[in-house]
Amino acid sequence: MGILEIKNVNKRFGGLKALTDVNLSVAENTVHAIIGPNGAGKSTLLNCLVGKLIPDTGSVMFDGQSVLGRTPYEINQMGISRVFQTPEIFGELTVMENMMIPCFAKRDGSFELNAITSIASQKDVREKAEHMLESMNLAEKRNMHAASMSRGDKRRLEIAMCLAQEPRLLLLDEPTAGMARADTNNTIDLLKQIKAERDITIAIIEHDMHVVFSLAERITVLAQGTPLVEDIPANIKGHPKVREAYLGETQVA
Amino acid sequence: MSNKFTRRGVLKTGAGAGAGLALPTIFTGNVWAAAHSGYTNAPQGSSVTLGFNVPQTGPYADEGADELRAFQLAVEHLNGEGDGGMISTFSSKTLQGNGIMGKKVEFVTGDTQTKSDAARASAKSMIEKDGAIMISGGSSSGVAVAVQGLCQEAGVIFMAGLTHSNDTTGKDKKANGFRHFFNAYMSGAALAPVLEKLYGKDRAAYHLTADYTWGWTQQESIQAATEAIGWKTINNVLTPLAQTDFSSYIAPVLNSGADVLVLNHYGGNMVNSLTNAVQFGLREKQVNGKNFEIVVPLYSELMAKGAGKNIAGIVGSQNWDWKLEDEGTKAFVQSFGTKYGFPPSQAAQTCYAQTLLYADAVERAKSFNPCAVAEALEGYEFDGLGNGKTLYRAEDHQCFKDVLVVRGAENPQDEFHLVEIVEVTPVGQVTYAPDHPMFAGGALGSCNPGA
Amino acid sequence: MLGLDKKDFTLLLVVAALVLLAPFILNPFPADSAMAQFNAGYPDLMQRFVIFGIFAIGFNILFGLTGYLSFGHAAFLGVGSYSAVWMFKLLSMNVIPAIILAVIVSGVFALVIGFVSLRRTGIYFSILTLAFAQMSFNLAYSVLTPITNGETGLQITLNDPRILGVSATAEGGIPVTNLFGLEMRGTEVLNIGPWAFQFNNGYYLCGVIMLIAFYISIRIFRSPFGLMLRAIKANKTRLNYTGLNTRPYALAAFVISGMYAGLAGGLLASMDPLAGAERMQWTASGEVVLMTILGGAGTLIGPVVGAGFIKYFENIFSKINESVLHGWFSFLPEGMENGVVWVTEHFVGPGWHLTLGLLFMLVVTFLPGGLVEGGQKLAGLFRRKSKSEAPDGAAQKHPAE
Amino acid sequence: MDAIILQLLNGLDKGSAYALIALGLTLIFGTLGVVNFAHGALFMIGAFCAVTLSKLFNISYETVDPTRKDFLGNPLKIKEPYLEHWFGHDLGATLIDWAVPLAILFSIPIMIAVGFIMERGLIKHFYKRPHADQILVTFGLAIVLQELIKHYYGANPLPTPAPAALTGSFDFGALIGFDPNVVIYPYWRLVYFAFAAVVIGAVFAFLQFTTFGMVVRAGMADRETVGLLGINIDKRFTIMFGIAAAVAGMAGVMYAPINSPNYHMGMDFLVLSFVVVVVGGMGSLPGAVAAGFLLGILESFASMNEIKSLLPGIDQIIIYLVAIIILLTRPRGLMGRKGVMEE
Repeated sequence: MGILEIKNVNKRFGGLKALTDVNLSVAENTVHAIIGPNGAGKSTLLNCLVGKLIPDTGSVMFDGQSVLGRTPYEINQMGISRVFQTPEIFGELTVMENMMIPCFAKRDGSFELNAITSIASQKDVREKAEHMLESMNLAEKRNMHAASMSRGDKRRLEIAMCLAQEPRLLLLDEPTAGMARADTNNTIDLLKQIKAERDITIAIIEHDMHVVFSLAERITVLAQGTPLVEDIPANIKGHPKVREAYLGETQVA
Repeated sequence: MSNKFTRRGVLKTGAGAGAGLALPTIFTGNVWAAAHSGYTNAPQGSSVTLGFNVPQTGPYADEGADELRAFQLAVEHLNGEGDGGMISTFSSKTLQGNGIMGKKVEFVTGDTQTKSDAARASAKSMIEKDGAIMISGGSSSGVAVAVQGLCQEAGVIFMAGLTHSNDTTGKDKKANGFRHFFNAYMSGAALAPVLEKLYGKDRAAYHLTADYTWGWTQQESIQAATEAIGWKTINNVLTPLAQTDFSSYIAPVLNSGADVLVLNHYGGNMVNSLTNAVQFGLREKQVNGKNFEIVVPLYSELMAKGAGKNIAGIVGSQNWDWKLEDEGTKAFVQSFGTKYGFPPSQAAQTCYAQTLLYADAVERAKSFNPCAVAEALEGYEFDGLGNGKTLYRAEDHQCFKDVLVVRGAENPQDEFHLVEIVEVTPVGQVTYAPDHPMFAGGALGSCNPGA
Repeated sequence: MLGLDKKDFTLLLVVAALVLLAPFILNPFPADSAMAQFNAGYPDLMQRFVIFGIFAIGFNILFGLTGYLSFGHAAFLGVGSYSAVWMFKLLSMNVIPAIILAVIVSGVFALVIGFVSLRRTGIYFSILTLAFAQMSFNLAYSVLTPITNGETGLQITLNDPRILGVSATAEGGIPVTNLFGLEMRGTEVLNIGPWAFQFNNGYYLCGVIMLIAFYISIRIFRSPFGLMLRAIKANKTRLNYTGLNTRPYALAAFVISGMYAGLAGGLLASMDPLAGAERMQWTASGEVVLMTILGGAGTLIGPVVGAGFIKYFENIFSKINESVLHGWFSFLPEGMENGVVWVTEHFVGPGWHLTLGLLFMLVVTFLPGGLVEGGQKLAGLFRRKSKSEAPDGAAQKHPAE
Repeated sequence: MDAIILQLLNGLDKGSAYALIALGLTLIFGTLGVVNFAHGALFMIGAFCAVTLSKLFNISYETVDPTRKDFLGNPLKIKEPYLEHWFGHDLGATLIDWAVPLAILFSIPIMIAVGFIMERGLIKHFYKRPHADQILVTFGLAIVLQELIKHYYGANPLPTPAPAALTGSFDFGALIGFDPNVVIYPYWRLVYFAFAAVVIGAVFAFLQFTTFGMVVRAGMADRETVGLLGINIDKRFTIMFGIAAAVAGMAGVMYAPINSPNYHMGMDFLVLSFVVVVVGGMGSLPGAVAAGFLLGILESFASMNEIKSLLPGIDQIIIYLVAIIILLTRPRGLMGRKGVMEE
């Protein structure tokens, strides 16, 4: 029984079948990659997991509880954090402020009208945020506006913000898209380090095979909205079905 | 909070105080009162300041501009400049062209924006900052009642400009406030006999009424007056003030069995509702075997201009018209027309008359003290200001004088002859008892000198 | 100090000094000089400066921090005014209960409207608030006249059934608003040479309340709650994926700013016990939007500056008439005098709207971010010139300052 | 039944005015992403184009008639328009009479020019600025424009009648079997409705069937992509602004005989047109038109006595009430696209 169980999920947009009978199980404390050509339904699947979309049929269970019908923030409270393809950070705020927001947020997401105490006086929150920034090598940039950072830094900040919530499942949506090779390698190292340091399940959607094969413990190949193969990386590499699906799309590294 | 003058100001003040130019003096008391004179804003030195509070922005800006012209003219005449206008025809001969009690008349102006809030702010600044001892002007009853209340509190005299609601001298009357303009009740009383003569006793009226206090009192008055001559009232429909297109209110009129449409609207509302009614061809229709007629109880020259040809043949009432033949009117029209190139509106006349009446009352009371001035105005009878013999009734501070019934001209010789006078209704017909139910509910209170 | 960092505390001190010394600062010209026209140091206008300052500070907590643009905030101001006047009519002429009721009623009103309107974002939210406010205004002007006294505005009359206090004074006048006996209209006048400085009780009450309101707003800006609000403006999606429902935060900000508006409305009524319906019209809501943007949305002091700016124009420029202009320019030869007066006339008196419109355009075009940011840029420019070697300190902006 | 038909007619007519104004507004929203508070002012300038042309046609020379007196007792000056002098009395009078319809031709170049100047001179600097700044600058512009009009034309409404041939009313009821005089409708309002239908149809056809329109629609959907294709979308957007201004202006010209134009009529329509656009859904042209008609018709029905006696004051709030209900039940108005002006 995996921490994330996707059963018979179907989703259509008008006449277009985006997902057909998707069954997928992500085991706890593994790195699980979902790959597939453009339009295979990777992002649709991810959106179904986090409450942005609701599947037409099927079930999505996280740790034995259904996520369907819940809002994104409720699903996040269950322990699922998401990193977006284009980093979603608070661009107008400083890096430090960005980092403090998940540190302030209560695990149960409860509303808190903390309007009179000053941020400066919140020692433990600041320390936690500071610690997170340091571990991500962002400490010197703490007073920069987040929007003015490089894409790699933004990505690191976003991952740090997700980790600060100590999620049980981290969803990564093409975390290296549009990155230079050096940045990509840094991100791979970062994710490896994260995995080594804590008990966490990572589900990653990725285009870049280099990333996938560096990180994943299991890989699911999605094509035309349905899972084609699921196996360990070594078996995926030479799989004929995968080659077929990718033909002319991307070179398998 | 801060403006570009602040920093410079501190330096100047500091320099002035540091040099010890004069000993500081401190007066304590009400905002407006100088403790030693016994009343608010007692004129110091050789001049006296009046405050003219008129709409300068918004839909009534043209009316406000005309009021301001009249005020300026009145101030000139009081100060002995120009041809003297109605001072020479005024029955009281106290005004000598040497200002008021020998003090030169100065004035300040402000913008009411035709909003009660803004009007009060503007009047307050005249009283608090400029030391105005009398406030006049305005172009709506809401503003008049609001400013009248303020003047009562502050202890200055309010000489109302254009305000037609019964409430100004009815339930909202104040001891410090005076109205020269006629009111909704008088419109009804003056119109009814003329309507009977023109359209007969057997008529069915449909009312469209602006949905706010003035509209309601106007409708109530005209309904009472027309029902007294035997008319039936088919319906009274309230229309939102912000309405610009009245088609959906006018369309059902024809089929209602009514043969008269009464438009209890003013300003832009009236221009639009009348234009729409004429567009619908109401005036060419026959209902119950009679010509369909439209009545607009309160008329003004500016509205007539705005409605253009649509007003031809439509009956209404006015406080005054420049085509009257009395000496006061002639003198005023001559004076105003020579200076500005066109004849004055009724709003201008009422503001001019109010200024002269105030000045005269001060002269007669021999004091600027508002209580003395009020006493001089109460029960005062005068003539020569354009409306014939007039009484400022003591009980409610309302002027009683003849009222005009007018009609839109079919073929005006020029843009100044858009309306023609049908009848001058004598004052006796429009007089009512001070405790008339339409005016009941308020009290003048006692005069407040402010100190 | 007071839980503020040094910079904020200095700002608070400066504002406090400006408020307390306003009767001097706003009255720089001797009463008998031609420039006296520009003096703004009389009680009514000073009261308006601080009251509309409060209104704009509150609006800024919503708009400046969360980015939710409400086009209906005047409704809360109006509701506050009506509540206060009713309190004067029914309970007592003391301003304290009136102000408290104004804040509570407008808070409840804001809770209801905010709860519904915040179901949508962006322009849809703006139009929802606009619709609620316009409905309130239209009803207050017509159908609700028994409660609001419609066009004329709700006033105090001689026959109000006041429970604590008298309906009319011994002299037959209407009692005046007071703070435990201290009359709000009471003014001390200090004459120094040709200057007359007016110290008004009501102004100082409003001023002190404004300082408290300003202080609270600084605390909110610097609090975790304020950070959440700024996060809403910066990126709602990320906040959602951080497990937070943004609506309670936005609603709290909406209610707080509604209460600020109610406080402003209650104070307006306390200074001058009249509540006019047009206080609730969309143009009044638009005015506070303009004040905030003009001064600088999201900055602490900007909204107050914007409020002062607009109120100054409304009250000072509208009063400059032709004869005043002739007075100013009488030193010129007659032909030139008439020419100058003719040109100037278009921008003052009846033309004050034109000047205001032009200023809006100029400020927003050349000082993006409003007057405060413009001021900071100018100051930065000045500083750079004076010590060109020094590191550029002005560009390092304090967040949300 | 007759009352309902009557109000339906009224509603269609009001709706066509709302739809015309909202159409231009939503074009600017949709193409340029600009919140244009000066759009009402464009409508107002259009109406004043009609006033201006009628004034131009009435420019007169004066002859003195010593037998009659003016109000000061001086000899009366009789004015005769030059047009009547030049073209003979009949043709001249007809031209003057038809000033409003002719003003359509007069207004199109003026409005397009105004639109171009506005867009090139001011609005284009604000594309990348926050909506708040756009509101402030366009609101300032609206004030300036209306104050300029006030300065030259005064604050009072100016009567601008329709041609005599199109005044009076049409007995619509008799046509469909009611008694005469039951369902009558003014000719000019029928003209207005037809005119609105033509203009709306033309704008849609233009966007649907021309290459230019296609590019603009693509630009509305995704500006960046179209820009990447190497198409100069900015130039086309300028032209769209001109078209939007012309549509607003023509709506104003034709509206002049219905309500005498005054300088603040633009502000009166501003809030309403925003409500219409938002109820229709941001960035949706059919939505704006549908919402215009919907609100016009509902407003007309709300003013019926039968409904008013049931719900007093309903006509004061109906538009806002409907807006609230629609926005709460349909998140993006009737036909709004996702993500447009939601932040």
